[in-house]
Amino acid sequence: MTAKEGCVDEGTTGRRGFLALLGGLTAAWLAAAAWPVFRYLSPRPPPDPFAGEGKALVKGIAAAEVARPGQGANGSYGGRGVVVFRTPDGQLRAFDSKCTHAGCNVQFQGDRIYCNCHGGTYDLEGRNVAGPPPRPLTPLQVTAEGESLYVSPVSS
Amino acid sequence: MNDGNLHAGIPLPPFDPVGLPAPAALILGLAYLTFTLHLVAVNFTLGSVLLMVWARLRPDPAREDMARFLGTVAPLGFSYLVTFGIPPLLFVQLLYGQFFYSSSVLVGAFWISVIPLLILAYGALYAHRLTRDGRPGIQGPILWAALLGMLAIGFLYVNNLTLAMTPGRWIEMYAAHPSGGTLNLGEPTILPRLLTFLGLSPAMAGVVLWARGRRLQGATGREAVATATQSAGRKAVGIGVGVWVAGVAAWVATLPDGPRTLLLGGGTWTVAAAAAAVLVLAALLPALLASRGPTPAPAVLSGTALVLGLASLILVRDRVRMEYLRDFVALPEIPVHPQWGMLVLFAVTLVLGVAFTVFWLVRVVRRVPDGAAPSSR
Amino acid sequence: MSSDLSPIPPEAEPRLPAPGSRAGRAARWLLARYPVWPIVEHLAEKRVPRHRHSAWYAMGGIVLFFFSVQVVTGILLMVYYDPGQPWQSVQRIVMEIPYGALVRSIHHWAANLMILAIFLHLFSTFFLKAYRPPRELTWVTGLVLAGLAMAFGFSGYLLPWDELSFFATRVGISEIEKAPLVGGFLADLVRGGPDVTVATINRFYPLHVVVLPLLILGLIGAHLTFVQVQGVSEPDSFRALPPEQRKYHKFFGEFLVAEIPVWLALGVLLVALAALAPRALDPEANPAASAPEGIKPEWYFLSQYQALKLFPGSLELLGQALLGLVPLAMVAVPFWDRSIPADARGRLATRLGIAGLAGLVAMTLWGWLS
Amino acid sequence: MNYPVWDVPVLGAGLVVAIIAVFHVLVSHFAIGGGAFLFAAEWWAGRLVRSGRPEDGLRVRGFLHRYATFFLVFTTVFGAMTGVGIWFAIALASPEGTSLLIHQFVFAWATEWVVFLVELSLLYLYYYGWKHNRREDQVFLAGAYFVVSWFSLFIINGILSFMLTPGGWTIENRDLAAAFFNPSYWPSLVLRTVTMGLIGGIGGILVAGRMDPGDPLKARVVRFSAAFVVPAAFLVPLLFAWYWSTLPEGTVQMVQEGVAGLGGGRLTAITRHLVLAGVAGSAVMAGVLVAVFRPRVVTTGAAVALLLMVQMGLMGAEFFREMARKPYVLHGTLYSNSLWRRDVDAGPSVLKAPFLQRARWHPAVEEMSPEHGEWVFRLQCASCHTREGYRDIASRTAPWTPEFAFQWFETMHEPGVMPPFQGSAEDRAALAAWLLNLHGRTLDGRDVLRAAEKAANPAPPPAADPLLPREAQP
Repeated sequence: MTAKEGCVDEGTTGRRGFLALLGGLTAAWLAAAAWPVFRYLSPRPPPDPFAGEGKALVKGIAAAEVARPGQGANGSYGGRGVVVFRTPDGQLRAFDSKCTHAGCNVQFQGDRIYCNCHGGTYDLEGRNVAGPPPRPLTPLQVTAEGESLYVSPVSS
Repeated sequence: MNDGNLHAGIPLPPFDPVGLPAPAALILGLAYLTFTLHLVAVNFTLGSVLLMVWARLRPDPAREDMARFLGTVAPLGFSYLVTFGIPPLLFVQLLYGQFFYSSSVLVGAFWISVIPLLILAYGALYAHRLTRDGRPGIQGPILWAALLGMLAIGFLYVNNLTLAMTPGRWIEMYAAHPSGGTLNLGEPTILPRLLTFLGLSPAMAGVVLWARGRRLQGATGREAVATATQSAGRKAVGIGVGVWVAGVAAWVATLPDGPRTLLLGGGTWTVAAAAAAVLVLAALLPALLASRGPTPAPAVLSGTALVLGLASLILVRDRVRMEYLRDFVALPEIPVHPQWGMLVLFAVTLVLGVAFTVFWLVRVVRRVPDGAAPSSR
Repeated sequence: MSSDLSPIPPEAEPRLPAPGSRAGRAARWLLARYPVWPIVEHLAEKRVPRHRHSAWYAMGGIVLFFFSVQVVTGILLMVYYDPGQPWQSVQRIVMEIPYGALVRSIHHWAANLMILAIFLHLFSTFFLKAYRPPRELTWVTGLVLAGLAMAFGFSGYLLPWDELSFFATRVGISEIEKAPLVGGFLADLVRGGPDVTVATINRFYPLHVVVLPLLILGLIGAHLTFVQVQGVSEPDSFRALPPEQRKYHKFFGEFLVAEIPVWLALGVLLVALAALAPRALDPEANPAASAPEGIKPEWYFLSQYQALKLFPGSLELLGQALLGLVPLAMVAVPFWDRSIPADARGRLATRLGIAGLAGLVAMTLWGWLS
Repeated sequence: MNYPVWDVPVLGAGLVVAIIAVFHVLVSHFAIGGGAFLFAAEWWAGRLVRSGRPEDGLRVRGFLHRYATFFLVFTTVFGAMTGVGIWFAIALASPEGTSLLIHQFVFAWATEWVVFLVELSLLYLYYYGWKHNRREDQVFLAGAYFVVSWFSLFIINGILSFMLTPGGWTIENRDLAAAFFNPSYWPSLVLRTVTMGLIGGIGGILVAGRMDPGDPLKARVVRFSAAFVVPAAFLVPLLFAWYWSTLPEGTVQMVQEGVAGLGGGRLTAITRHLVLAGVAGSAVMAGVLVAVFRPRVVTTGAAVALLLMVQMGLMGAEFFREMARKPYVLHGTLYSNSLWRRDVDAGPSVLKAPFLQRARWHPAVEEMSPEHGEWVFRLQCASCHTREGYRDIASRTAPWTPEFAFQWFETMHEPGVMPPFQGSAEDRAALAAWLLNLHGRTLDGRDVLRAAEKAANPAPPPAADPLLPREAQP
């Protein structure tokens, strides 16, 4: 186009530069136009399980199942896993059962809380004492009301 | 006075809460001046189209030259007639909005069709100009489209503005046609009134042709065209004046008693009306008496008489409108909140703008050789 | 060391980018592994004749554009659509998901415009007589593609599970039911039972998002390959011209590039339509409720719907049979009207085509107004 | 309230205005941006001549004359006429609002008229003087035309932006300066100015589309025209952010809620039009890029497609600006249905007075008859809603019950997109009856009143929340 063109011309470099400029601007605009698609695809934040009266019902565990020391069970609250157990000295405890290592659900094993996936081990305080877990478990405030258990965030 | 409730059964809206930005008389004056210019442009453009139609009937070199000239200036005339139509419409809405807006809605469906008609007529004039060398075949239909379009617009204007002056008809019309699909056909003054506005159009275009013919006498080798152009122009002046006088007479005859006695009662306004007639008739004298000659002077004389005559008739018409509306509004009683600053700004812009334009007009026209139609190439 | 890399054909060398440049190296790397130069050359040769009717050549591309819009928006809708609770999930899309209403409306409008574009493509091909040998199969695959597009429309229409879609589907399937002998069985097969229920959705959904897409992609491939191999057909008027007066666009690089702005404009048009006339979601389908007033099939089924009304009662079967003949006749055309330039048959075909088009438009309008 | 309502079937008066305006916006912006283009191209041609390429200069001027012819006819015939058309249409759609604007701004308009007169004359002197004028005169005339025509924007922009953001103006103080240089005046002025440049350039590409692919000048012209798009591409986002910051928070909220939810597709119209403007903008960019990349294949079809993208983008932007005013025609002062805000502030004494006595534009009707309801609809709703067309009332009221409708009119203004209902319980009952009769019922106002009394608790059942148009209705 440049050579055979009988007209004056700032030369190819000028045109290349112009093309690059336009190309960049176009790319920016198209990116902006894709924003609705991004918003459409980006997921909504999950609901807060403690929304409302600040506590969540524990599903899958009846108070009776953790009545005696040494008893423990896995259940769920607001769609997340929880492990509830009664310590040898009779305290009722609850932790979010998601292992801090790879997200398996941990299990209460009398003297410890154990993760079957990679052998992550926590003591009954939820501290990570052996194996890969980098952090302690997330503790939860658990209260029994009649036959049903409720958990709420630990106020710290 | 501007409270609609005064008139039982007539839903006249109150005057706008903002009030007037300048004394009514001043606004009336501006409206009057610009409307006169508007009508001159209307008559010139419509006349040009009429004369082009006439020139097509039995084409000969002279008529083709006239048609070519008129065909070049008609689109310009049209765009100025629209442009000069804006301020009077603006000012009439300022003063008589209560009446104008109401009547416009009542005939809304037709009123809005003025816009497509404008585009049709204006577009047709350009199409006519741009196709004249390429496709002469379609020139006739295009011209007729322009002519009918312009006449329809004139009819719709008169229709709406007479309805604006007769609020008594409103409520029935609206109840029957809330979509505005109706016209104010019960009004006897419409056609005569249309003639008072448009009757002079052959004359207005005629004087221009006539002047051009006299200029052409200078150009060598075009004497035949020059002669034909002059006589055509002079005839057109005669015809226009005749139609107009008839129209005005019919208009006065069809007016309701109030306004009619105002015009025939022998007072100031009888004089004004008579003056209008006399001036327009005076335009005939140069057309009848003038001898051949290269100076456009007689045509200019005749044209001036026509414009002044038309101007005085518009003055009369303004007074007649007040007479129509005397029970509903008294302009002097409308609250005024003057915007002097804006008024000055407007005036200054007007003076500077016109001066600037005229300066360049002269500068450009000086380069155009005699007798050549202004052209784009 | 020996290698199985194939040499770059000499005739290719001058046409490739400079050996030094990145593009040049990439091109040679590929050509050494995939010796497709003859194909590349063939495609580069491909050209589109320039004449009064050239604009119609763009229709195919336009259909393809709308189809790709359908693929993208369709995938987006699948992200949130749930055949288990169809109406609720669509309501969630238009009510809760950001820009969900927009995506759904675009899917709706692109579907309709695609079918419209297919009609234009079909009739322009017909009247330019592009179906004549050697292009019979291009024509036939085109017809099947048109049928598939309609099937897309019919299956997708049910998925929102609102009043309109429910009754429209019920009526539509009942047409199948009227077919002799196998009708009832087929209808049950399609519905997954004696009536339209959520079970029907569980059949239409995979049909709409898996089966039909697979079929249509394959056929589009064939259709386009045929066109690429045989090149664009030239109307008789163009062939009649002396060679020096026959002007051409290059297909790639010229014709296609010039079409991009048109696609862009159509894309904007889709958003504009979605902005001005979003697709409404009617109340959830209630099999017990009375059908809403003025219910009608989508416009592209209206003509058949109206035509069948002409055959009341026992005649209905006849009507169906006649309607069934139409596609068969269309398939038959290229095997019957073969001569270039057009002969008596060709002219007759054109007249029949005009009659058919007029009938289609008339029936559709009639159905739309009645 | 004081004027008759122009009751346009199917379209509605508002859409009539929009149809004319959307087209006018394109042409009027072109009328100014094209001026800049003419000036720049004249200068370009002159530079070619001076730099010893007179033949190139002549060819550029050849193109320029094609551009000027298209420009002249397009802008004077369609631009000027549709401009008058908007004026006609708004006077029919909202006489009260038009009257107020004219009484407040008449001299601004008169001044703009002078500007327009000069602009027009300069264009004619430029075009009709083509053959005889000296080139430097042509350059000057083109430049002068551009400057003068830009001032017409300078003026009308004051009135346009005033309607959305009246700033310190009130119906009592009539403060012209505050009204004219209102909060959104400057951003929208600059925004429109850069948009004009863009449109002028697109016009250049359009005219170049008619040039023969073989003509070497074509590529140059296309690139020259495309350069006009760049400033807009850079500035429009920034300027819009500035403009956005000046909008009433009610508007901002409307747009945010419109992203999803509220109305699930109908009340989100304002947001959808904003998206439309953005998508169209990027499509235009892409189209121009293609044109610059392969200038020789820019056909008329491709160029027209480009122009249509611009048209639809402008449509989105202008619809956005218009809807941003909801429910007002003049923000904070006059509602879209010509109800004065001060009458609302005056309280029930005015607002709940029998409606047909305040609105005098109706024949005598029997109290609470369906006709009564229809006239309430016509005089109160028809300025925005049609029966079965654009923004139709039929589909929106499909799931309504008498007691619900009766109740809903009390609260319809609360979401802030509709004016409050004017009139007594009888008026509400009559309107409700007429609306339900659209769906095959045969009620009159008394039936509705009875139903309303029977419904002990008239709270709207969630089953039919009016804020959710029928998309959302279970």
